[in-house]
Amino acid sequence: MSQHQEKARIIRFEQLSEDNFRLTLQSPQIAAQAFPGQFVMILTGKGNDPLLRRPFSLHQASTNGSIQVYFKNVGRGTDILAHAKEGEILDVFGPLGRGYRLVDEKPACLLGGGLGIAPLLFLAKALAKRNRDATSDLILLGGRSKPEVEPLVDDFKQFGMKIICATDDGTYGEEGFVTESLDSERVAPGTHVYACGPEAMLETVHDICLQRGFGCQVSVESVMACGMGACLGCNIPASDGTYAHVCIDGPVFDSGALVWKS
Amino acid sequence: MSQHQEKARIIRFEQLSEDNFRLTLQSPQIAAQAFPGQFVMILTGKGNDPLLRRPFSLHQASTNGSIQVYFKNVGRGTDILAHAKEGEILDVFGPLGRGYRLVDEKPACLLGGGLGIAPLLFLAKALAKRNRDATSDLILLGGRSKPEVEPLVDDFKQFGMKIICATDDGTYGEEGFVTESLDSERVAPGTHVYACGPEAMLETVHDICLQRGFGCQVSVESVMACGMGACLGCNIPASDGTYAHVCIDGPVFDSGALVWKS
Amino acid sequence: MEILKAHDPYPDLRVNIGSLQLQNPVMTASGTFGYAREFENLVNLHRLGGVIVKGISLLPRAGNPPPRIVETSSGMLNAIGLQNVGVTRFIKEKIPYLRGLNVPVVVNILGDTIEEYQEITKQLSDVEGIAALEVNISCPNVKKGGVAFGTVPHMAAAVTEAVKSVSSLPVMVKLSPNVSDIVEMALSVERAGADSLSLINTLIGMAIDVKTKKPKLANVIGGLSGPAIKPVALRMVYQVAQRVSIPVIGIGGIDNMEDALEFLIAGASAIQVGTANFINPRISEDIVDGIGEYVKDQQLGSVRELIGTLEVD
Amino acid sequence: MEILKAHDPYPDLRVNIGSLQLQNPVMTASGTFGYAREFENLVNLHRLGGVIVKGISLLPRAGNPPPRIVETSSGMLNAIGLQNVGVTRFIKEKIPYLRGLNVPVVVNILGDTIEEYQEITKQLSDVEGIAALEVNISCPNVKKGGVAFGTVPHMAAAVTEAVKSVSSLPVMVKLSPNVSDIVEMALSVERAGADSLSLINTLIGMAIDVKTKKPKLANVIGGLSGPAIKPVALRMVYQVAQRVSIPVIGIGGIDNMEDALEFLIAGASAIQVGTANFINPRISEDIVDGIGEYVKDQQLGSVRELIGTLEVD
Ligand SMILES: Cc1cc2nc3c(=O)[nH]c(=O)nc-3n(C[C@H](O)[C@H](O)[C@H](O)COP(=O)(O)OP(=O)(O)OC[C@H]3O[C@@H](n4cnc5c(N)ncnc54)[C@H](O)[C@@H]3O)c2cc1C
Ligand SMILES: Cc1cc2nc3c(=O)[nH]c(=O)nc-3n(C[C@H](O)[C@H](O)[C@H](O)COP(=O)(O)OP(=O)(O)OC[C@H]3O[C@@H](n4cnc5c(N)ncnc54)[C@H](O)[C@@H]3O)c2cc1C
Ligand SMILES: Cc1cc2nc3c(=O)[nH]c(=O)nc-3n(C[C@H](O)[C@H](O)[C@H](O)COP(=O)(O)O)c2cc1C
Ligand SMILES: Cc1cc2nc3c(=O)[nH]c(=O)nc-3n(C[C@H](O)[C@H](O)[C@H](O)COP(=O)(O)O)c2cc1C
Ligand code: FES
Ligand code: FES
Repeated sequence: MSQHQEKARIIRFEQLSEDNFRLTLQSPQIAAQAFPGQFVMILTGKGNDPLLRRPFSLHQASTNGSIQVYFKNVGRGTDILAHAKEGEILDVFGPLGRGYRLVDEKPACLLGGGLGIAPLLFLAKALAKRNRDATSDLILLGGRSKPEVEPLVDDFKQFGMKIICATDDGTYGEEGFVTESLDSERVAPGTHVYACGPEAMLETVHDICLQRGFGCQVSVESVMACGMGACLGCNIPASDGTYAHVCIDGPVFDSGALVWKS
Repeated sequence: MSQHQEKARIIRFEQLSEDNFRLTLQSPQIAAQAFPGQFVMILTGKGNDPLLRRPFSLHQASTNGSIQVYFKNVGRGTDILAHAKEGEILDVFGPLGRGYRLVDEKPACLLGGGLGIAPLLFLAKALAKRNRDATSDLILLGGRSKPEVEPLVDDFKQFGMKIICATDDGTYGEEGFVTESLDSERVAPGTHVYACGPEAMLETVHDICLQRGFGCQVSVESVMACGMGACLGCNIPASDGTYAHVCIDGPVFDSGALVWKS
Repeated sequence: MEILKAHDPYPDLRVNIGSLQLQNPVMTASGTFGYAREFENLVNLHRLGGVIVKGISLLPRAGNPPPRIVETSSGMLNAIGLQNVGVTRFIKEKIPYLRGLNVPVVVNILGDTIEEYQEITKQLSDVEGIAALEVNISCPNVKKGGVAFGTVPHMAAAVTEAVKSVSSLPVMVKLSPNVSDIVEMALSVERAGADSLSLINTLIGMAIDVKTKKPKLANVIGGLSGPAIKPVALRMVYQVAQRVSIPVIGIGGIDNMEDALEFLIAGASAIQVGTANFINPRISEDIVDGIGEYVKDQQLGSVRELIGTLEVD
Repeated sequence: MEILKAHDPYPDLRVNIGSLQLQNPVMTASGTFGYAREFENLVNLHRLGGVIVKGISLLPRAGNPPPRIVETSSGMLNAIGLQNVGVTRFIKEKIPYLRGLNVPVVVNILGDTIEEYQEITKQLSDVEGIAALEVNISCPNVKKGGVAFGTVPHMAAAVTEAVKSVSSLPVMVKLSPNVSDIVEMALSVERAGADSLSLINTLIGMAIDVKTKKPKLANVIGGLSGPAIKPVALRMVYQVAQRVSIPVIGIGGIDNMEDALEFLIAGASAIQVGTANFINPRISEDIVDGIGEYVKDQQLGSVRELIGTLEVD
């Protein structure tokens, strides 16, 4: 597995909701190596503000040489990206980290909360390509409100898996947390869960999976300087008492390998 | 004389040549107070890069509440301005400094080199409004090459003064330095010179004026942090042995008040 | 109107620097706000917590030749060379205007010898309209071969004692960050009788023009200020505030309301805004407003409840 | 191919750090380039002047809890806590790869006691593939109550002597900028036998999350690096280079070719690129190219003609 640093042209700019955006980048070398759950480091600005690159999950990587990132405008770096224009060039490197391990023999449940939906599209595509029994597969998409979920649903439909959506305020799909579905008979016994989302959600997912005997992989975040194992800045406590580093040991971990707060 | 800090909307963006730009800003409070030769401090970026404001001469200030700056893309700050869009808001304060003193009783020679042309348009307008004998007035505009001079000439024509242009490479107007005209019989005896341009040019202007007995005011530059006399960073040696400060004692000085290198 | 607003019981932004009472914790740093008048058109000066004027010496100083300033990444270097009108002209020309402001005026003083510090203090002590002195000890001690007063604890203490002994004005000693042990400096100055400490002054830095191979400052070296130095300033304020019992005033790279809050949480009783005044002349007033909103939002009884509240596990 | 290119007679970028010969003056700073292998896909490692690996201690260290890094204005704070695999595993797991690089590998070492420094030096001294040691003295001396070796001249000298006495490898001592007098530190270490000096390590800083009122680093304080600190680094390199006779290596905020040239002009014989590796992994190689172009453009006989050429009026 090798990484590449590319000057990637923005070939499509989409504003999916007030704060959420999607960029499609021409980045053939990264696209060719990418695996679901991996991420890229993007230089958002021209000067020193902000100084560091920003990590983004690969939302898509296409055989035509393009990659996508789906992001929310939360601060200086993402604000610059939210004002980018088609045709502009971004300095990107990747793919980085360990992505999702595909467990072909188990029913899959892809569970994303908020921006955690980002890596799941790429994952769904990869799973759909495998020669496996997909009848019990399930996609659970959650968010605070309609704009966090609705704009992405169509893209997931192409894979023919069952999709259940939920929003905290009930403005789209079911009302409530998406994790409630995970804790119901909708999810087949023996399912393997692939989750991404806020830490509190992942902790709930981990607990439910533990209870129900589901295998569970989670994609987690941490602040990052280098994204490639050089700065050692992205550590998180691992259940074996050592530290894992999100950028090289993750961002996807077996949920049992991590220490959960409560 | 009072200063104002305004959120000024860019109402017109003009690219006059490859590197030279002109912004028209809706800035009624500054426009109402402005005088030719004064300048404004513009915040070019959103974040900390670059950190400090950039000083720009008032190229125009209109009774309709707009001001203009004419600038060259030479670095980070001006590069950001060169990529600004109509409708965007710039944080500007001014008007700052001492402008040109209008010497009504003498023939006027406005002499600008390169970006030094910037303040002269506003000055020409102010002179044209005075009730004075303008028959011997003269405008001398110089630059390295055509794109530095030609795009501005039309604007100067409205005042009916005689205009002579020169470029170092002869691509527009006469070939040679614009200061050569100053040293010729084209300039009426007893003329008062109002100059702005690179330091070396201003020194030549000063020398010629001294020789020919012309009064001479020059607008000079210096690095600036505050633009309003607070940081004391913009000093230049004055001929009385003290330091003058470009932002409050200038940027326009009687050329005899300054120390010239050679 | 504005003065009434400042005395509004809520939000209560008042802080005390020993005997010095401020209507809010936002002051302007020496050398970055001139003699306040420069800003009168752009800032409602009456809203400020206090104004610290440009450093004053016994005799007028012409300062360094140009160039005196250069921009750096998120910062700037200055080598003004302490240009100022001298204490006599300061009293005659600047004090009358400053006296008219409804905010405490703190006079920043400097000298090359202890005697100079003492003499200038004497001349300022009976002048009406001065709320306190801020002693800039980052100057080289000419008698001791140019080692800065601010880097040797006993020298800093000596200046502090000398100033205190000839004046009853509150004395704020301004610490230099260019030291191995800021706490040692602070303790030494506290023991010598300082009423409060302000920190940090600028870090010493340099820049080179690679085209000419000359320093970008005529003085070769200069003082680094601005957002670049904020982490160093905050660390020093935190370390000092934990160890001294006199009030600490935080300075260094404060650019917005959140920066100011960081310093208060770290233990500063007040803050000074420096370089940011150049970038946004209105910034001090904006920070006063911002802190007011914050105190309201957080339903604090007063801004004083914030001071030194850092939670360390 | 690339190696041939590096040995091209022109432009001549070779520099000497005492007995250590570098094909060009661009090294990568400790802790910012891992063990080099992390960058092999993105950088042609053979083009570098040298690689300094992450600091190694006698025993493995787990480092600090998260969060360990926080971005600041034009800089970053880190409190990695010197996480490393320890010298034994380093020799076993990392050296074989590093040995395969055609560039000098410098091992950055650290300890809590002089004995630790000495022991690790011994273990590294006979290992093939190590070109030099860089001694990080910014660590707290546990025997002396946690005062950093790097802030007290005689303690820095003691570490230097101890390391030198047990090894014939060239020893580069890396100075901390958190001192009152960097020249005094440099002279002390030079007298103690250091073969070269590298500076600066990080400035100590801090940041606070105003929402939680907690420090942004679990360790509370951390080391500030990046463009923000460049002016301080350059000033210290200039001051030190003027006073010592051993080679000086410049570090601190180097972000591009011009920054590197500034340090060379100030008197550094070589430079190290740190934080910038995170922002642009290819930056060191780009700087090598840039300096090459510059040497050609300026028609210099070699890059060595640049070193210490600052013109001060
Ligand atoms: C492996 C990985 C993959 C990621 N994938 C995505 C993705 O696909 N889409 C997406 O929108 N975001 C993703 N993130 C988060 C994204 O990196 C941050 O939102 C981004 O760095 C914020 O930068 P900023 O400059 O806009 O915000 P800043 O101005 O730096 O900070 C603004 C706010 O965002 C918070 N923040 C900053 N960095 C992070 C971070 N790394 N994680 C969480 N919060 C942060 C800050 O605490 C602050 O409150 C990912 C993060 C990691 C580590
Ligand atoms: C009173 C005054 C009025 C001015 N009026 C105009 C004007 O009307 N139009 C215009 O185009 N420019 C004008 N300038 C110059 C203008 O301020 C600079 O071009 C600008 O600050 C450069 O900013 P930057 O970030 O683009 O360049 P930087 O990235 O800061 O620097 C790029 C290059 O420009 C040089 N430079 C930086 N600042 C200045 C400066 N103040 N003067 C000269 N060179 C500088 C630097 O040395 C460097 O070589 C004026 C300057 C002053 C002091
Ligand atoms: C241009 C300039 C002039 C200064 N002059 C003085 C001075 O005369 N006396 C003093 O004690 N500090 C002086 N300072 C230091 C500031 O008061 C302040 O301590 C420092 O700039 C750090 O704060 P900042 O980062 O907010 O600017 C000066 C700073 C600047 C930028
Ligand atoms: C994440 C990180 C880890 C570091 N680890 C070490 C280290 O182990 N040993 C050391 O001597 N310096 C270490 N440093 C300091 C750098 O080598 C360098 O001296 C400093 O960052 C200044 O250079 P820069 O501004 O180019 O980053 C580290 C710096 C960073 C940012
Ligand atoms: S982000 Fe640098 S090691 Fe993970
Ligand atoms: S620019 Fe600050 S005093 Fe002139």
